[in-house]
Amino acid sequence: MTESLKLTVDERDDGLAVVYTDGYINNQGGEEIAATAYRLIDAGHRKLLLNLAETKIVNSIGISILIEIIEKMLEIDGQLSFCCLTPTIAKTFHIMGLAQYAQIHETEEEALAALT
Amino acid sequence: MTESLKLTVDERDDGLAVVYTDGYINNQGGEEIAATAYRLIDAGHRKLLLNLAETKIVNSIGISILIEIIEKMLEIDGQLSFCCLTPTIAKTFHIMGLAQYAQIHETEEEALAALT
Amino acid sequence: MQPVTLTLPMITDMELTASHTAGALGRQIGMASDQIDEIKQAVVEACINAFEHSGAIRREVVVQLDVLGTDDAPEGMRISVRDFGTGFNLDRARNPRGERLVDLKRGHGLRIIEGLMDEIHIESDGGGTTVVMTKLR
Amino acid sequence: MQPVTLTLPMITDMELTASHTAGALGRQIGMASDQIDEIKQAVVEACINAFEHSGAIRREVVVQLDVLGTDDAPEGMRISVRDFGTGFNLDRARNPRGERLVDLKRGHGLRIIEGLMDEIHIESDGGGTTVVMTKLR
Ligand SMILES: Nc1ncnc2c1ncn2[C@@H]1O[C@H](COP(=O)(O)OP(=O)(O)O)[C@@H](O)[C@H]1O
Ligand SMILES: Nc1ncnc2c1ncn2[C@@H]1O[C@H](COP(=O)(O)OP(=O)(O)O)[C@@H](O)[C@H]1O
Repeated sequence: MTESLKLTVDERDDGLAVVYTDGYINNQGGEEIAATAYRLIDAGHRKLLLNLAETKIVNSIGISILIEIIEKMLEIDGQLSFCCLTPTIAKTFHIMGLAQYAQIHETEEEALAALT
Repeated sequence: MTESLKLTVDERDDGLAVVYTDGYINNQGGEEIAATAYRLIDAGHRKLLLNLAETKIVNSIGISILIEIIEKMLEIDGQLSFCCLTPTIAKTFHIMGLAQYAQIHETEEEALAALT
Repeated sequence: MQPVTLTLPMITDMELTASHTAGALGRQIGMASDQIDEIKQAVVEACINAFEHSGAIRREVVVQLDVLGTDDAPEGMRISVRDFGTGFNLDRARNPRGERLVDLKRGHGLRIIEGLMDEIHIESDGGGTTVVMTKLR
Repeated sequence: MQPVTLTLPMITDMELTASHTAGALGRQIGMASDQIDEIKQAVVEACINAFEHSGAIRREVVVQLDVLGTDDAPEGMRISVRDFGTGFNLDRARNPRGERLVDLKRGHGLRIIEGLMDEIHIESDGGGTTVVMTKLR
């Protein structure tokens, strides 16, 4: 429960940062991820990877906020990718049409290889 | 939910092992911890530390099963300690009278220092 | 098994209560864990739709969960989420959305439920909305 | 806020549904997180007592959660857990237990509830048991 979302950020070389989510991505969780993403963008990062391994449930309001990050990324010629989605969250992303605008990878290695 | 308990075991030197719990300790969770403890005892370990940092809720049936591990440990002249309990779980252990028979420490370092 | 009934206020995280309950029921009747996750996700969407869109003065939802089939041979689960709001016009809600990224932001809840469950049935009028979702094992 | 009512089957993890609901309600009314954890733990114990001891043929509990005070100035939470079992003799249940380790194994549920909540009140007869627990902010 909100039993709020925990975020861990790993800032790497080459303008790449990985954000690990742990918990439910609802409205508030989406806002927290967006705030973190904008902070990373301001710090010069242009490639973001969201690793959702520890997120077992989302809601469409929270995910809509992630769409705003994708928009922002397209604007600045950056890239947002996702990895480690549960099968249900992957399905949900596809139903929402996210897969057209952001890359979704099974593993973190795969995602990193595609980003760098 | 059961969303079952996850256990991670770290077997160290000197017959010491640390068991990390992640999740709800109910009946079934207690049984899993007991099975792991008996396996470690069979492997020669005499000092066990249960680190409950990632356990936010328990029930008294699950904890009763931990009392059986304490009994076993007293029999074989071993020792079972606990660390990293939430304040509520610590209160619950005290109400159950566990604190008389097993050491309860705030941090893992403290617990390890007392065990070795 | 008797139906499970939850009367829940429309407050933060209450959708998770409904979702967790559905999950526990799914495990009880031996559904596969991916199926359970799909049900849990669909229940969240149905609840937040009621929280967000119902316009209800009576700020609660009634969630009912039923096991289909018999206790010995459960066949699936049916979940209904009822609110006491102003209802909505289903045809308008289902209008195709644009394909620009900005259009993707809303209008997902019902499609997610449809995509994740085997069946969805909606009744909506001035007395409120009931979304009934079914998933077979 | 309207009372929250949960009618839950006595199956694995259903005590967590009740507990999570109490947690969400506690957050909603701004209780401290340690207080919320204590309520959640007490609710688990009340539910598993009903699951384990009620001897009920009707395998469900009715959990009701009420916010005390007003919506603007909530004063705490009252939770009742009702089963439809055979009831029990409170005085016998409260008999002091031995102090040997082996005696520690059972007889904890009610004492945990008493220790964690501000007030506990039990009504029990041949029609079942209701445990009413209160915690003030
Ligand atoms: N329970 C409800 N009560 C009233 N209107 C609803 C309800 N559920 C959905 N709707 C209407 O249907 C539209 C589409 O819903 P949905 O597919 O879930 O998309 P959204 O992402 O906007 O919630 C909503 O914008 C709303 O107008
Ligand atoms: N809901 C209930 N219905 C019937 N009997 C109960 C109920 N709750 C408690 N009891 C009785 O009270 C005794 C003490 O309960 P409790 O303090 O919770 O200890 P325990 O750890 O044995 O559950 C139980 O052993 C049981 O006989």
